[in-house]
Amino acid sequence: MIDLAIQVGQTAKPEATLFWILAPLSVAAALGMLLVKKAVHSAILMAFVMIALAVFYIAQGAPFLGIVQIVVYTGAVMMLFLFILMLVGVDSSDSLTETIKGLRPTAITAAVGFGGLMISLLGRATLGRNAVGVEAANAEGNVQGIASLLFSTYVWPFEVVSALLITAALGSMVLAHHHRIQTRPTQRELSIQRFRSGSLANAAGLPAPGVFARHNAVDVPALLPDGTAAAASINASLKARGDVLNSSAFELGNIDTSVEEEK
Amino acid sequence: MMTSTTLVYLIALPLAGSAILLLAGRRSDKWGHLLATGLSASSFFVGLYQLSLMLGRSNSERPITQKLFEWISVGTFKIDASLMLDQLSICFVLLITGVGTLIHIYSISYMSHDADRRRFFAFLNLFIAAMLLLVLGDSYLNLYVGWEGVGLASYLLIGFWNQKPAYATASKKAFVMNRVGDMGLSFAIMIAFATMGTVSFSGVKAAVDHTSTAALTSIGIMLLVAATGKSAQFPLQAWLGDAMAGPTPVSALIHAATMVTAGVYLITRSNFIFDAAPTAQLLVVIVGAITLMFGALIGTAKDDIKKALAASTMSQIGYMILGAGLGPVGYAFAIMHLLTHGFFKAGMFLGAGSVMHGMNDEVNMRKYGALRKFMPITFATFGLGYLAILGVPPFAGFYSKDMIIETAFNSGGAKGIILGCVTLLGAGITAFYMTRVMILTFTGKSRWDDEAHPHESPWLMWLPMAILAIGSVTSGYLLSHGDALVNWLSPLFENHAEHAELLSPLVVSGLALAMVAIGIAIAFIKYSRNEVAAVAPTDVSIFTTIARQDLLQDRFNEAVFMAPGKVLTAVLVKTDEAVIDGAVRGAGRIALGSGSALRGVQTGFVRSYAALILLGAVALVAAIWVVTQ
Amino acid sequence: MNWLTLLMVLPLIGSAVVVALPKGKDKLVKQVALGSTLIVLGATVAMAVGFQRDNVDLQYVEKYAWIPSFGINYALGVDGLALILILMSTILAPVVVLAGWNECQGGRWSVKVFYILILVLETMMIGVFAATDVFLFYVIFEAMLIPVYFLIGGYGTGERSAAAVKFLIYSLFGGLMMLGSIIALYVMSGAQGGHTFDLAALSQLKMSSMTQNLLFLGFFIAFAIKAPLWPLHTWLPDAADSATPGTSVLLLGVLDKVGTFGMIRYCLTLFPDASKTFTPAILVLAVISIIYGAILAIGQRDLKRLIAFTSISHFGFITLGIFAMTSQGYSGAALYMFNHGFSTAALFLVGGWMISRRGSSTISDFGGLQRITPVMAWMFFLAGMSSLALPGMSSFVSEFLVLVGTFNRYPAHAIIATFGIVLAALYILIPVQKALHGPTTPGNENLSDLNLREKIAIAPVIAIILALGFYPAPLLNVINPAATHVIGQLGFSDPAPTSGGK
Amino acid sequence: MNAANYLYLSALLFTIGAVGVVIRRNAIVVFMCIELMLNAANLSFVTFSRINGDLNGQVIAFFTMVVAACEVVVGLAIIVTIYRSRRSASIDDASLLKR
Repeated sequence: MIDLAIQVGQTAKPEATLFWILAPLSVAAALGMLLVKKAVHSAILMAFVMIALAVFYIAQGAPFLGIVQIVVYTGAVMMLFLFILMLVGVDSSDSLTETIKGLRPTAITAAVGFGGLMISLLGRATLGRNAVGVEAANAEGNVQGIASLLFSTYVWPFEVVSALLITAALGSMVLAHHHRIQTRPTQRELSIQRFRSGSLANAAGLPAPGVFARHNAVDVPALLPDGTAAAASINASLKARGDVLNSSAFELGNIDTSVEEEK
Repeated sequence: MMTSTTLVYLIALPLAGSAILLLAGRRSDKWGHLLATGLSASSFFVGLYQLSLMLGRSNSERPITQKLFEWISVGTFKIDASLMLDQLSICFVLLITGVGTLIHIYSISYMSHDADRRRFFAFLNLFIAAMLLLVLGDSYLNLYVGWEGVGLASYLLIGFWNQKPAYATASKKAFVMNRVGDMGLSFAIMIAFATMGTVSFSGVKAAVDHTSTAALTSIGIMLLVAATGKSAQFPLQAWLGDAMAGPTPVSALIHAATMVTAGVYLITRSNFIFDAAPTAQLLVVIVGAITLMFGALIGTAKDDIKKALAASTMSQIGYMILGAGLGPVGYAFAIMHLLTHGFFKAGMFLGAGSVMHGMNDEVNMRKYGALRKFMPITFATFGLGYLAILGVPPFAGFYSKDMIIETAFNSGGAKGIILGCVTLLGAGITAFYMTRVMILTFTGKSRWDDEAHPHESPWLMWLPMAILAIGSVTSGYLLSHGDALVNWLSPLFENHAEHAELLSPLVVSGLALAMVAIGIAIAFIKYSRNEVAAVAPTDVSIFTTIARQDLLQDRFNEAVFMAPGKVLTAVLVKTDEAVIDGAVRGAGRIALGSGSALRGVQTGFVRSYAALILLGAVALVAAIWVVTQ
Repeated sequence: MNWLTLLMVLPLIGSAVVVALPKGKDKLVKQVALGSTLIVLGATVAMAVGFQRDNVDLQYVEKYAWIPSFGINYALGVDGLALILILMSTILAPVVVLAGWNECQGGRWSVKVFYILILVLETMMIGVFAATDVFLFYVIFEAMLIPVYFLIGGYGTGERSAAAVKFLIYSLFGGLMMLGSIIALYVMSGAQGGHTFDLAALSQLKMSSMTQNLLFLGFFIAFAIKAPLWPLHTWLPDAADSATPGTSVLLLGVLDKVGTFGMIRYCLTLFPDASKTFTPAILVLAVISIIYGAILAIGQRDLKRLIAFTSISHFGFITLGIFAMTSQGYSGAALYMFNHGFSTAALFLVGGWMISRRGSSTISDFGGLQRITPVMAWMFFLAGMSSLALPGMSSFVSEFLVLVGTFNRYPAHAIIATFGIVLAALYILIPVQKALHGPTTPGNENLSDLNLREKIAIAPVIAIILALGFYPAPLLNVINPAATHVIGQLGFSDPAPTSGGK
Repeated sequence: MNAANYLYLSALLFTIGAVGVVIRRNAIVVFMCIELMLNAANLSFVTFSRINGDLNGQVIAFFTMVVAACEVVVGLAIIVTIYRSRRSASIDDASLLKR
C-alpha cells in the first residue's frame, strides 16, 4: 500500500485527485471538531484529520513521517486522549454557549483575519511554484536520508529531545502521583472510627448498592426499610459523574404485591 | 620685609585658652577665667614687646611678617597662612589685647554669678584670637578667616543667654546680616583674584597700577559692603541694637571697641584701592555720613541705656568711615578716632554694665535717676567718657573728632561743606543724646523700683573702668601730640597733596564746641528742668516714634526681605512637593494606572489569553503582510 | 601587591565571618563589623601612603580578563580623586558602624543582615571608585543599589518601603540611561579597533557631535540623579527621611559622590566636546540647585529633610566647580566631595542621636538642648558651622575654591552662587536656634548627653573637619596634579588675570 | 500539482485549530485543537521539504512530533490532576490566575 501511495504521489494527476478529495474532508473534519458537543466525537474527527495528514505526508515523499504519524499520533497519542476521556467521563457533553463576553466574535474575526492574511501572504510568495521534489534526497530511501541527517547534523537536538521525552515521562508520573499526606488508615482504625463516630448507623459499614431483580448494578441506590433510597450506598465518584440511576422504580410502593394478599 | 617667629603667639595664646576651656569643660570652672585673663594679658605683653621692637627699627623696616605654612595652593591661587604686623596692625593689636584684657578682668566679677562663666571666657578668648587674626592676616583671605571668626564669636556671645528666645534671635540676626557683608568680602576677593591674580595686601597694592578703575571700583564697593556689615553701617546696621542682648562686657569689647571697627580697618587697609577708585571712596563717605546721622537720631530716642550707647557707637563709626573715605588725609584721623573711641566707649559700656549690676540688670534709663550718689566711681568714669565723646577739650574726642570734622570741611567744594555740616550737626546731636543719658541715669530724682538697691561695683569692675577713663582723658592728646599717630602711620599711605584750607582748625573747634553747647543746652532744658516719666510717654511726635523704632530699619527689612523670603520659601516648598515631586509621582501614577487598566485583560480564563495570543499573531502576520507589500 | 582588590576583599571576608557567627551574638557581630571596617581603613591608609602624588596616571592598576568574549575586564586603578574618595569611604564606614551601634534595632531583619549589608556596601563603595572598566563600573554602580535598598527599606523609619522604592526606581532609571550609552560606546568601539569597555580606550573613540551629545546625556542624567542635581532631586529627601542616620551618611556621603565622581571620570573624559556643549546648561542647573536647595532647607520642619536639602545645595557647588573648567574649581569640587562626606556625616549622626533620644525628627520638638545636653549640642553646632562653610572648617576651603574658580570664567554664576552662603547661614542657624537655644521644651528635660561610644565616633569626624580647614595641603597636593591634568586634557587652562580690561 | 495547495490547507487547519483553542471549554478538546495546529505546522514543514528538495523539513517535523508527544503526556497529566481536585475538565474552572 505504501508503494501504491508513492506511485500515486509521484504522478501529478493522481496526487491532485487525492488532495482535492482528502483536503476538503479534513477541513470539514477539523471544523466538525469545533462544532460537535461530545469530546469523543471530536477525538474521532481528530483521528480522521491525522490519518488524512499521514496520507499527505506519504504523498509528498515523506513515507517515514506518514507512518510515524499513524503509529505515534493516531495510534498512541489519540489513544491517550481517549483514555483520559474515559477517565473524566466519556458521555459528558459540552455546552457550546459562550460564557465569556465577546470572546467568540473576537476569535472568529481574528481567525478570519489570520487565515486571510496567511493565504494572501502565501499567494504572494513564489514558493512552491516549481517544487524541487524530494526524489533526489530520497534516492537512498527516505528512512536512510532522515537517519543520516538525524545522526549527523541533528544529533545534538536529537539527544536533547530524548532527554526531554524522559523528563516528560517522569514529569507526568510525578504529576499524576497522588501524594498521601497521612498514612493510610488500617482496617482496624477505620472500624474503631466507625464505632466511635456520632451515630452507630454506619457502624457495620456503608450500605451496599441496591440489588434488584430487574437491575443489579452499582449505579442504583439501595432502598432503606422505609422504602426511600439510601444515598450513602452509591460510590462518590459515580455521583460526581452524574451516573446514578433513579431507584424509585424499585421502591416498595411501586411493586405489585397483590399475590401476597391472596394468601 | 623682615620676618619674625613670634607673631603667631599673639594669636596662639588666646586660641589655646579658648580650646583648653572648651575641651576641659566643667573641670576648668574654677580656674578657667584666670587662665583666659592671663593669656589675654600675655598676648598684650607680646604686643607691647613687638611695639618696642618696632620702635627700634627705621620706618621702612617696621612691617614684619611670619609665614606659618602654605594654606591653599591650587594653580595660581596660592594663599599662605602668614601674618603681617605693621604700624596699622600694631595699633589694633594693642587696642584689642589691651581693652580685651581689661574687659576680661571686669568680667571676672561681672559674670561671677553666672554658672557658665568659663564658657564666656572661652568665647572671649576665641574672639581675641579671631580679631587678632583679622588684623594680622597678610591677605584678604586670611583677613576673611578672622572676619568670619569674630562673627562667630560675636554670635556666640550675643547669644550667650540664648535660653531667652529674643536673645537667640538677636544673635542669629547679627550672624546673618554679617554674612551679607561677608558676601561682599567674598566678591571683593574673587574680583581681585580674577583681575590681579593675587589677594595678598602687598600683591594687590602692587597690582593697582595695572588694573582698570572699573575693577578697582567694584572691589572697593564690595569691600564697603563688607565694612557695612561688620561695622553696622547703613544699610546693614540693624543688627547692632539687638546685639546688646549679649552680656555688657561683650557689648563693650566687641560691639563698641573692636569688632565693629573692623570695617574701618578694612577700608584703611585697602587705602590703595580706594585711592584709585574715587567713586567707591565717595560711596564710603556717603555711607559714613548717613550712618552717623542715622545712629545719632536713633540715640536721641532710646530709653535702654545699652541701646542708646549702641546707637552712639553706630554714629561714631560713621565718623570713622567718613574719615576713612576722605582719602589719605583721613585715614590716620579715622584710626585715631577709632582708638580714642575704643577707650571712651568701652569705658562707658562698662559703666553701663556697672549701673546694671547695681540695678538688678535694669536697662531702662527712665527707671534710673540720681545714681550719682550711690555709684560715685561709675559716675566719674562714665562722666569722663561722656566728656571725651562730646569732644570737650582736652579730652580724647576733642582731638580725634575735630580732626575728622576739619578734614571733612577741607575735602573741597560742595562735598566738603555738606560733609562738614553733617559732621557738625552729628556732634550737636551726640551732645544732646549723651547728655540725656547722663541726666537720666545719674542726676535728678530716683525713679527706680523698690527692690533695687544701687551700690558701687567691686574693685575688679571699677579698676578697668578707671583705666579706660584715664585713656579717654589722655589718649587724644598723646596720639595727636606732634602728629604722633599721623607720622607713625604715614609710611602706609600715599603721600597726599594738601587741600586749600576752607576753615582753620580753630574755627572748626569753635563751631564744634558751639554745636555741643547747643546740644547740651537742649538736653538740659528738656530733661533736667522737667520731671522725667518713669514710663516712656506715648503721646510723642511721629519723629520720636520712628526714632524709637530705629528709624523703621527692622520694619523695612521685614517688609522687603523677610516677608517675601518667607513667602518664597513656602511657595517653593509647596512647589517642590506638588510640581517637581508631583511630576515624578505622576509618572509613577501613570504607570500604576495603565497597569491596573491593563489588568482587566487578565481575566484568569486561559481562553481569553489564547484569544490575545491569536490577536497578537494576527498583528504579527499583518505586519509581515504590510512589510512585504 | 593588589591593594585595591585587597581593599575590596577585606570587607567581604568580614561579612563572611559575620555570616558564620552563631545566632543571638549581636554584640559580637557588631564588634566583627567594626573590626573589619577598621582593618580596611588601615589598609587604605597604608595604600594612600604609597601613592605618588605628582604622577597623574592611574596607580595601583590591576587588570584581569573577566568576560573575554565581550572584551570585559576586571580593571582597577586610582588617581588622586578616586584615592581620596576611597579614603573618605573607608573612614566613614567604621564611624557609621560605631555611631549607629543600635540603629539596626527595629529593623525587619536581624542584626547580622544589617552588618552584612554594610560590609558588602563598603566593598562596592571601594570598587565603584576604583573601577576603570566601564562595564565593571556599571555593574557596581547598579549593584550598590541593592544593599542600600534593603538598608532603607528594612531598617529605616516611617514610610521606609515607599522611600526605598522611590530611591531604587529613580536610580534604576538613571542607570538605564547610562547602560544605553555604555552599549552604544561598546558597539562603536567594535567598529574602531575592537570591542572594549576600557575607559582609556573608549575615550579615544571618534564620534559625531550628535552621538557624543546623546551619549553624554545618558551618562549625565544617571550622575545627575545620583548627585542629585535639580530637578532630579526629589528622591533624596524622602530617602534621607526614612533611612537610619548611618545609612544616610553612606547614602549622601559616599553614594551620591559617585554622581559627581562620575561626571569627572566619565562625562568629562569620554565626551570632552559634549561636556563643553552642555556646560552652560549644567552650570545653570548647578546654580539653581545651590539656591533652590538652600531655600527649601530653610523651609523644612523636619531635621533629616533639612539636612538632605542642604546637601542638594552642596552638590550644586560641587557640580559648579567641576564644570567651571578651572583648576581651582576642579580642586575645590574634589575637596568639596571629601569634606561634604564628613560635614554631612557629622550633621546626620548628631541629628540622628538627637532624633533617637527625642523620638521625633520635627525641629520644633527640640529646644534648649544646649543646657540639657551640651556636648551633643556643641557637636551639632560644629557640624552646622561646617555645613555653612565657616572659615576654619574644611568646607570653607573647598567652597571658596569653587567660587573663586567659577568666578574666573563665569562671574555671573559665581555671584549668584555666593548668595548661597547667606542662605546657608539661615538654614543652619534656624534649626540651631530652634533645637539648641531657647527655653527647654516639654519632653526634653531628661535627654541624656552623648555617651563615650558616641563621642569616640564623632571625634574623628570633627577632628578631620577642623584639621583640613586649617591645613588642607595633604589632600590638595594629591588632587592638584590631577586637576591640572584633567582641565588640560579638555583643552582649558586657568584664565590669566584680566586686570579688569586695562 | 502545485505544492502550495498544501500550504493553504496547512494555514486553514492551523486557523481552525486556533479558533478551537479559543472557543472550546473542554480541556481535552482544547488540547486536541493544539495538536491540530501542530499537525498543520508539520504539514507545512513536509511541504517545504518537498519544495526545497532536502529532508531538513522532515527532520524538523519529526522533532515536532516528539515534542508534541511530550507535551501531550505532561498536558494530560495536568488535566488529570486538575480533574482530580476540581471534578471538572472545563478550563474555565481553572481561572485562579486572575486579578
